[in-house]
Amino acid sequence: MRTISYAQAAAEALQEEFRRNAKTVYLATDAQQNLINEFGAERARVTPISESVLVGSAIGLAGSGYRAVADLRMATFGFVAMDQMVNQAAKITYMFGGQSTFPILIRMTIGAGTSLAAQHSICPYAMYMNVPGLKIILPATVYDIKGLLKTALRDNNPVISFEHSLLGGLSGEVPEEDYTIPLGVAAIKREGKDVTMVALSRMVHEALAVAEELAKEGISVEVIDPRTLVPLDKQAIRKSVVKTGRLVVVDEACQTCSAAAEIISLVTEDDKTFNKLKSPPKRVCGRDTPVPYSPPMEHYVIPDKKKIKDAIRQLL
Amino acid sequence: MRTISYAQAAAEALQEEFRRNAKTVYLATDAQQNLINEFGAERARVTPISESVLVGSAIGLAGSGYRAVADLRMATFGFVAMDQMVNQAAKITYMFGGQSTFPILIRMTIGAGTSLAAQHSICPYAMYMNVPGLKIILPATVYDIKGLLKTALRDNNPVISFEHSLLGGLSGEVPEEDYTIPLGVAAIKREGKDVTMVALSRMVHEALAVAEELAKEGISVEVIDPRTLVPLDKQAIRKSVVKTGRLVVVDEACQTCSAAAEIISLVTEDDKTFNKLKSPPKRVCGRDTPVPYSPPMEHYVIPDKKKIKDAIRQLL
Amino acid sequence: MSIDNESLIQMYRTMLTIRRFDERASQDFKKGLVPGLVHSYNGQEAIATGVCANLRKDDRIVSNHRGHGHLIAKGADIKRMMAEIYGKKTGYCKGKGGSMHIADFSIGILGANGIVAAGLPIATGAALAAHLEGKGRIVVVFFGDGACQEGEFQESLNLASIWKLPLIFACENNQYGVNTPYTYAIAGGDIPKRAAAYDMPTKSVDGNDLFAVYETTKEVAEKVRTGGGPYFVEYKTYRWSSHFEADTIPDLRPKEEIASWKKQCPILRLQKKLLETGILTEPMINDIEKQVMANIEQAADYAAASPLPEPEDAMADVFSA
Amino acid sequence: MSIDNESLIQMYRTMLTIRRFDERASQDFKKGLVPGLVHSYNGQEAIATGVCANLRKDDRIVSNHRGHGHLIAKGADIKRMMAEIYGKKTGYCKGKGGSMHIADFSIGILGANGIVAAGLPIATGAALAAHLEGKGRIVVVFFGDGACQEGEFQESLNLASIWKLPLIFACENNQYGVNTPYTYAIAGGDIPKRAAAYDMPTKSVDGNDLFAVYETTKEVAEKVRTGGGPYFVEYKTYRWSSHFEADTIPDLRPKEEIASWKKQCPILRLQKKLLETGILTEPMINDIEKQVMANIEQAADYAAASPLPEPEDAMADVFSA
Ligand SMILES: Cc1ncc(C[n+]2csc(CCOP(=O)(O)OP(=O)(O)O)c2C)c(N)n1
Ligand SMILES: Cc1ncc(C[n+]2csc(CCOP(=O)(O)OP(=O)(O)O)c2C)c(N)n1
Ligand SMILES: [Mg+2]
Ligand SMILES: [Mg+2]
Repeated sequence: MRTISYAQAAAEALQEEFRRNAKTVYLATDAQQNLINEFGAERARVTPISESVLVGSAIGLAGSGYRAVADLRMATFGFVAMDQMVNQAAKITYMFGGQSTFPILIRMTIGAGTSLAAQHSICPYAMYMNVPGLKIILPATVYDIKGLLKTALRDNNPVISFEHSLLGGLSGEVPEEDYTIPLGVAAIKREGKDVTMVALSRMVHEALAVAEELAKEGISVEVIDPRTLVPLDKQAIRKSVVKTGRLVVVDEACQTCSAAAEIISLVTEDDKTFNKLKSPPKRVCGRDTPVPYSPPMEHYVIPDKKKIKDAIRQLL
Repeated sequence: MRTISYAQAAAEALQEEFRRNAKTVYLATDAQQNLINEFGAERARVTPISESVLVGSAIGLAGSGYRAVADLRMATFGFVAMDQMVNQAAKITYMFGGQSTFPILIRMTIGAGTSLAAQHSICPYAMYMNVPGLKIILPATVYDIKGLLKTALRDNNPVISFEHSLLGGLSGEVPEEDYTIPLGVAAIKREGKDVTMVALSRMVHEALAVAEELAKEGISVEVIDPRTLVPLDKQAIRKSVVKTGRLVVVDEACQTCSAAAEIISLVTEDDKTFNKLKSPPKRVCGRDTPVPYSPPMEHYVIPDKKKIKDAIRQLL
Repeated sequence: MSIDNESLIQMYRTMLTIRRFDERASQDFKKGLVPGLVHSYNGQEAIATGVCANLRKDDRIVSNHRGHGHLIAKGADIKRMMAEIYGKKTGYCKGKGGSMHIADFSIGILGANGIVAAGLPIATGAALAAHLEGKGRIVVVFFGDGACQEGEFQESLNLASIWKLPLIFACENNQYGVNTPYTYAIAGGDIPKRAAAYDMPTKSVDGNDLFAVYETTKEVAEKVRTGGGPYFVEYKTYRWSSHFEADTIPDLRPKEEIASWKKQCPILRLQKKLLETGILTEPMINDIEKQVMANIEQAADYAAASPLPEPEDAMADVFSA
Repeated sequence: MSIDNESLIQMYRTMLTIRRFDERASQDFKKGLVPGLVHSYNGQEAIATGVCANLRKDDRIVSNHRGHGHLIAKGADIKRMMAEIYGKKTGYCKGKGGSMHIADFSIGILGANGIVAAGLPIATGAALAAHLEGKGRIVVVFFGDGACQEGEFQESLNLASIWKLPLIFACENNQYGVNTPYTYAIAGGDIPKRAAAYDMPTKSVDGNDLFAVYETTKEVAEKVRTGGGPYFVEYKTYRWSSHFEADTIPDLRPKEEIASWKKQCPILRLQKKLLETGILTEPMINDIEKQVMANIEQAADYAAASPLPEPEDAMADVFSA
């Protein structure tokens, strides 16, 4: 095992997969120096600030036998390219009856927490989950980002990777050897028996910290990170809730129509799991406001340990 | 009372409000002949096929003391203007600290059912519900569309009206006199005691038909149409579920992260309502696929009476 | 004339096939045999035909909502096209796409598109692939005057230009987007001028003259194929039918204008030339007509006889394996 | 010279205020007093100043991410600006917007914008409002060379042009979008040519020469105000600082290039001219410097002394009443 950062793990995943497959192309508005150095400017391309043609080009490359990475940087910039993601990338395999594959990786950074205000802070994955045809990964750890990105880079479909801006510096271990992580397999990041806590992206770390603190009080929290939102590992979540009888979903995204709402629905609409519920499932989500600039307000709208703890206490 | 069509009711709402307020402007890619005739081509404007500047112009008009209607036609066309809706219209009131109001009505048609395939068939309201700052109306009847559009045209915020393409010809009654319908007030379209059925847009009519049929079998279904998704009348829904103990949500949109997921979460996370639940809440939603072209497949992915009935039977 | 007789006859046959195909699709739509919508290519046949006659099988095209002509000209199987339009399982997309989403990746048809201008970015990517491959392939993207109004138009022109991609922007200026004249919606009314502003060579030709279309495209395709970078060609034309074959949108274009353009029928113009030069004779024309009609008939029969998809087929193809 | 002395001195003062304001904001950012990001306008001061000097109070502007200069030149209160940048309750947006989202609707500042090119459509709508009102108002939208690469650029130019709206497209070509030179990203490298393709009159001037900026904009504003339709002006300039005041993105521009542009300092160039012509003297210059610094100091003190918002304030203003 080696200890590297989240950002480094992502870079390694790309490097390794670019080595494996010479027909892989990177498109971004800013130069990816490490890729340019190793693979040349033909394969690691700088585009104008034109996200729509950036994503569209990735689709055209993919439909022509290449594998393309479209790096949009912040998820808020993705909205200018939304048609290419929602009407094109997501639907093109289906509309054409599966004639061609479209291996595309779209990268976007998400999250609030550094006072960049509403137009540079968002966790929009639920919007994309409502669009069938897009796979979605949400890596929260160093190990996961490398493994999931590598899997995404071998998948034959459009995959969106939502990477939290605040995780870039996180450090963690990765194996020396090549590895991938299958999409659709949740990670039980901590076992527990009183409450199931499903946490997404950066919130996984908050959830683990809370679980640790509560353990001291004798409360045993199971922390599940779905890691990929499409496909979503319903079984793992339901199984845990069947065991604990209690569910809290922690998600930085705005609450309404969130991934958290989906997870609660998946749990409550399943007869077996529903019948095991000892208390109403809870969401600890971002508040339904645009993200404010000033730190006191910004912190207020994002879930934190205290809010998570309060929610768990309510359940017990 | 007069009997008119859904399309006519929408047209009347616009006409009446354009008469009330001379600073109201309509923007669309196709000519609105009735508005042009009465209010002139300066106020009822034809734009090029440029939806982004169409919506952006509505924002600029609104920030300059006008009230603007941006008619995007089909909701699938809205994705090319997504940034102007999600990063601009939704956030601009908040980001500027409430200095200015932005009275904008954005109209989009939704739904499948006429073999227009994936790029012309969608119910994307859940995506917009995940974006705080946008009010959302979803009129299902003639009375409602006129009253809700009139309210929207007096609201000082961006309001999106999602109008189902298949409802245009529906006929129904409207009062002779001026009326509006407040946003955030659900309509109990049929009272019942065994099951609460929350239905959205065109599904309200399917739900009512099913309720009628089941009544003959002695099953009493309460049908609730929230009518507006933001704000959403949680209280009315919870109250009904407290009464019936059972919930089915019927929504044509794709199931994952749908409005239906939100409604289920709102119900199950409320302690009082949760404790009254006699069976797991169910969703009857559009399947998680792009909308296929050929009728047998298209019908398969949209909820219909049979699927709704099956879901209700499962609960009892 | 640099075109050999056989090619000319072949192009005549293609144009006629396109015309008869869309006539049939429209009729069948009106009879209720075709669900959805049909956007007829009638009147624009010389463009698809003259352009695609200059393409290799492995060249790629990207089409739009008015795409039947492009697909036929690039060599698509009209049986599978008709079956798709009928919503049948044997169609190109197994009935999932319909008229606006036909594709045949095996012969370089990357698909029609229902979103105005959305094909331009995709074509730009396909052209990048062609550039990276370095096998002399080129890409053609077909789009209307209406598409020139969308932001993606400029983004694609700009990117293709800075990267010198082997891409022909084939603008079919049929003068209207639905009922809006391009003279209203395109500031200045000069579409090639826009391309020139993105540093791209341009041409503008009579899109109803097969010879002009063919010769111009030939010259352009050679330049693009040999590394000259992208090229923009405006093909001036007119659509004969209303926006689509349904009366939910009225046709507001002047009746006389429509009539005068019908006099510029690209097929009759070609026919006349070929008769004059003796390349075709009346009997040959009748033969071709019969063969084309027989093919269309066969395609429609195939479509009609084909099974509808099973409802559950809807669940397949959301993702590839 | 058609500008009266008082106006010139006022413009000098404005330019200096902009410079000192952004220097202070950058310093305070580095000290950790300012959260978020600061995009410095250093080096471009003549543009905002010379443009806005031609605007009426009720004219409107739309700004971008690099907006402090535009706002100051249009008359914004630097105390409330600084307070906003500090994230304080007394700021223009009550701390909700920060540096990239300052607005003052009472003096026609429709807001800065964090999304590249997104202000152009909004400005087009504001210009439509001005047109409908018919009170001779005009609108100016400020944007960079980078914004000319987005699709919304073309949509806005086209729409403003066909509707002949009273809108000045003020392109601050500082030659880079982050680290990408416009000569790479803009095919052909000629931005005004694009506007011309949208049938719009254009000018291109030295954006570091206050006189050129002022005189050109004066002429343009008069035409736009009197019904001449939109106008496109390219102001050529250079940004002195890196993209923003944080080292998460390295500055890859050639060091010599940066140095040579610093020699073109718009403030020193104006100062020299004003000294030569005797409009300003050394003592006057020192006085202005002192006054400006005192104002900046006051603004920073005001910001520092102001209360932070309450956490729950976050819940207000999602919707207007
Ligand atoms: C983004 C988007 N906006 C609007 C539409 C509706 N629409 C379909 S075709 C069309 C007109 C297109 O005109 P043009 O590009 O000139 O093609 P033509 O129909 O004339 O062949 C419009 C507005 C759409 N499909 N996509
Ligand atoms: C749609 C979008 N894409 C990317 C960004 C990130 N970004 C912010 S400023 C900028 C460069 C803009 O360049 P230019 O318009 O020339 O303005 P300058 O910074 O040079 O003043 C970029 C890429 C963004 N904010 N919005
Ligand atoms: Mg057209
Ligand atoms: Mg720049």
